Amino acid sequence: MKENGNPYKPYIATVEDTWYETYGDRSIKTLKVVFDDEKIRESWEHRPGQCAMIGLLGVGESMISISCSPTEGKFLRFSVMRMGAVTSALHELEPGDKMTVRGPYGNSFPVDEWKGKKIITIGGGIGQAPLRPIIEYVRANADNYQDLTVIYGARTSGDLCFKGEFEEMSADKIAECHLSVDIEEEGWPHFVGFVPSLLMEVNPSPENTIAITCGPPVMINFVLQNLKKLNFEDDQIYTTLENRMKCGFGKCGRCNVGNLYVCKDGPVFNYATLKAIPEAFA
Amino acid sequence: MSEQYEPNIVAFLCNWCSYAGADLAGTSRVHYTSNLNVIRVMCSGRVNPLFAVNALQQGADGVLVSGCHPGDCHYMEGNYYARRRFALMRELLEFIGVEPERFNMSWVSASEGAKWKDVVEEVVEKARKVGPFDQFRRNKINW
Amino acid sequence: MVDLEKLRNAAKEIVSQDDVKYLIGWRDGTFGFRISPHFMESPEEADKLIFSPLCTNNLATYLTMAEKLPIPRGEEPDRRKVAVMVKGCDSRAVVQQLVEQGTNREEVYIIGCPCEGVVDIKKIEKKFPDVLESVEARWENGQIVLKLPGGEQSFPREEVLAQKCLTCRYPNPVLADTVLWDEVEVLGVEEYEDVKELEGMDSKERWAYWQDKISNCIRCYSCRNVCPMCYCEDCVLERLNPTWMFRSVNVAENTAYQLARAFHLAGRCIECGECERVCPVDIPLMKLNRKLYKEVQEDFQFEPGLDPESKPLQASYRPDDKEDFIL
Amino acid sequence: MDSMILSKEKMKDFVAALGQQKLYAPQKEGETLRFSLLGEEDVPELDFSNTTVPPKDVVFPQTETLYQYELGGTDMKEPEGGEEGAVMGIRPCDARAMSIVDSLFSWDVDDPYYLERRSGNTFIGLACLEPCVNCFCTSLGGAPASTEGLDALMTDLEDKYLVKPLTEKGEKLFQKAADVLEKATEEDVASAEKLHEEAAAKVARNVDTQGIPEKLPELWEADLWKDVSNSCLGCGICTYLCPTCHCFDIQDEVEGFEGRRCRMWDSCMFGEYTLHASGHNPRPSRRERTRNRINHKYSYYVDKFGTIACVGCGRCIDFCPVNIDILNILTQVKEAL
Repeated sequence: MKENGNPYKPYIATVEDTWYETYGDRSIKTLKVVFDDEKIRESWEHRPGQCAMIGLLGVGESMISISCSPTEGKFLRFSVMRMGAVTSALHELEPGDKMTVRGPYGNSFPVDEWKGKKIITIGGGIGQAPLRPIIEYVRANADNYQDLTVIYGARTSGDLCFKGEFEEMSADKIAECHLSVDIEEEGWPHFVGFVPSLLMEVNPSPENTIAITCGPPVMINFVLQNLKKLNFEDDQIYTTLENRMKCGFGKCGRCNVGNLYVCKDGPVFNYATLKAIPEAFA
Repeated sequence: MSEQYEPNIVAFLCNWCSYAGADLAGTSRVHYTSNLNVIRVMCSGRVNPLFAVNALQQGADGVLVSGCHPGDCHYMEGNYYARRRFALMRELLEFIGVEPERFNMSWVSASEGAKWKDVVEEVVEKARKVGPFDQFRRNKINW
Repeated sequence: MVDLEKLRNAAKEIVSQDDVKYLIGWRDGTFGFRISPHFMESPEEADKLIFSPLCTNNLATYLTMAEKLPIPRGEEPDRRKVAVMVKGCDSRAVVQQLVEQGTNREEVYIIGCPCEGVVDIKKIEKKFPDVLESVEARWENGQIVLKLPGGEQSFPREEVLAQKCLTCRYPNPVLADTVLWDEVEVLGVEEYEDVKELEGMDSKERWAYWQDKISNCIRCYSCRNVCPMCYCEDCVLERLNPTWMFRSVNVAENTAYQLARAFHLAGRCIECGECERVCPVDIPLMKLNRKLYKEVQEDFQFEPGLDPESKPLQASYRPDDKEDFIL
Repeated sequence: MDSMILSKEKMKDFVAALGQQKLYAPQKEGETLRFSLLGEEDVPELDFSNTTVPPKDVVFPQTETLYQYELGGTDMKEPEGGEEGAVMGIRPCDARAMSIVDSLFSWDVDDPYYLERRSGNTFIGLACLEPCVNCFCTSLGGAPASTEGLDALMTDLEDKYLVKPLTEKGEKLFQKAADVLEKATEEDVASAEKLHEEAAAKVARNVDTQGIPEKLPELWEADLWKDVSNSCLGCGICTYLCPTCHCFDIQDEVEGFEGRRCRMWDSCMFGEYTLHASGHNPRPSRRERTRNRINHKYSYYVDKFGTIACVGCGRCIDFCPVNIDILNILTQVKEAL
């Protein structure tokens, strides 16, 4: 029936590779996914910061950030934490299994506006997943941007995602990486404490800099406060939000923060916009 | 349709008595109908009466819950609780229009292989008499 | 006799106590025959309190519904009392909550309001559909007097009272810290006529009856939410993992929902009739509840919500419970 | 096409003359009045103040299959659509609600399921001559005989209906039944207009919405939200019975080896609606949920689509079990501004 295409109907994709980022009750698994239909593989375009609705027929769908930059190749990566029915089922997937993907949804980081600036990302836990594409993007277009700083923390060293990549980036002098764990542990060479404190420790200069943060709501709140202490202007700060979503394109109603739909007007928000909405930091 | 209607029975058997009883019937080579889909549970007290509702919804024509005789429960009192719950669920289902023949409970001990056969045949016969369950069966007509 | 002066004075005093958080009572609603729950934190608000034949809402619901928001680190939970006005049926809800430890006796102050029966709002609004101004009502000589725009009118109990009140055997609070006025006479007799009528049908007819009603259900869950006994933090209906019943709305799922709801109230329902009152599509939910009430009474000689020291029906047993249905 | 007369006696013939069309009309189901598909012997129930369930479920069914599939497969089969039908006896407020919700379902990405039903059906309104106690359509730019969102409007003239086609679609429908219709006289038209005016004057409740959309978010922390939500039960009556509420949930349902992905109404008054997987809930209590409901209708929707998402049908007031009265809330908002 639906002549103009049915936005609810997903594409079928095949899992090409999977690996665990972290282990435990709430383990995080990364899925590398390729669309079955070659036409879609070619025409699919996403920008850093966007999300996609991924799922399994018979189980359901979840909105997950795309954790790879388009500069990396014709595939998608999703880092999924095991939480509910859908994410648990996604964790069972092995290379060769089929899944559904629709999207990409939402706006993206305004990478063109940021040309010539220093980029600093501040992430916590699984919140690093939406930040990874921007790091990769800046890495791939290093000529257009100045320094890249990555601040990232998790509860323990075992809860840090993409660990190998930070070591590699530091070693190759691509980015300045600062890692932290919340609780003291043996053999941990880096910072111990919460991410907002690490931010103060790193003490970045706001000059010609863009700060992007994502993580648990509490962390975001304190990071924002600390960025203000470091004299960042509101419009230099970006964050990516996620709310419960069902459709992905502004119909189902539930993802709103104030008068904005996270799925359409977000997930990337400038702090200046968000500050006006009391609900944004609930 | 000359084929005879075969009812589909979902049976929840407690691990310690009824399942062992059914096992005994098997090892003793007792012949009885194969309409039963057995689900082994640790105790009849573990069977949430909503399981029965769910079974009926998903295609069962009858439900059987079977446990140890009163006083013999491996966990001392699980079957007493089950008895109360199912007494009420039975009344409720009957009241909403489910034939009482579809909803059965029995006590079968580990040594009652022969009784097990009788119970099964009675349950299947009763369900056969009232025909396929269609009251609140999930079906794709609504899809 | 209802004495509003006394009620308001008592409320003022209770709400002024240091160990009382707030008081839940009734006040006039925004139009016609409706009344609204009144949450009172200071004595000044006492003048709005009322008690009349229009006070149908069972306020015991709010005891278990208070949202438990996370307490900031270092702060103690507020364990002060909630004072609640209860009619006979409502007091039974409180008792049953106490039995199940859904409510803590130390955290509730029960203000008993012996009650001669409340009206069936649906019946009344059908009689007078266009009344906008707030209507006052009172009991007088066994009749219900309504102050309608055209003047006062009296109605006999049978004509306007809710069904649950006509068969009510507990019009006086069964448990209270203070009772505001004299106990009233017990007039109700429960014959379960409507339940028996359905029992007299055969399975097919009964299903036809219920199918017709239940297919209307829109699953707004108001019957669950309004019920003082439905206070699970994690309800089977919302569970997705495992999924007990689908969220799609059709006869099969609606029936499973109504069966689950009724079954979970077996031996717990105290017959306040709120579920049936709030149902926007007029499903006779109390028939299901009363059927089980009747069975519980007959089979187990048990009535819920009378004795705070009793054990919940489904969490107890007697070795000689009936088992005539067991093969 | 001019106005026409449909005699009440000929209602059955009229329904028959419409042919094989699907015809939805109010039907009594017990005490409850709601729109349903007319069976062969059924006659539309047109003597009512308003239906309990709004006709939104004709275009936006409470449960709707998006597509079906076989477990383990990758083929997704969408339900066949494209059937044409008509909806008869819609109150003007409910019709207006549909035209308000149209902008939501067609902004940015079209929702094919909704829009197909919207364009496939012809909507015949029934002017409201006896507004209910809690009607306040006139406060929101509506009227008891408003024609917005309708293809034709009927007015009850005691023993007959005056039928006025408003769009091409409406005209086409009535041409099919031309044999059962008579020409309307000028008197008929005049008396209908008079009834419309009288009805508008009978709308008893009202609110001045001036300034509310702009100022409402400023009252974010006001005490009024706690006051109005204290008694809220958190049920879905106000949203499910609201003709403009359009939020939905998407779920997969499996039966045997077949499954479907379907959508069903959801309500912002449920806690689960916004609950994150982590357990965090951005709207943790009924206070936030009530505030969001009112803000969504009276402010956010205005920001996005330029119109208040409320038509003043009064259902949420009529059916709220605890007398939460949106007019009362709005009055408090006005006072607090």
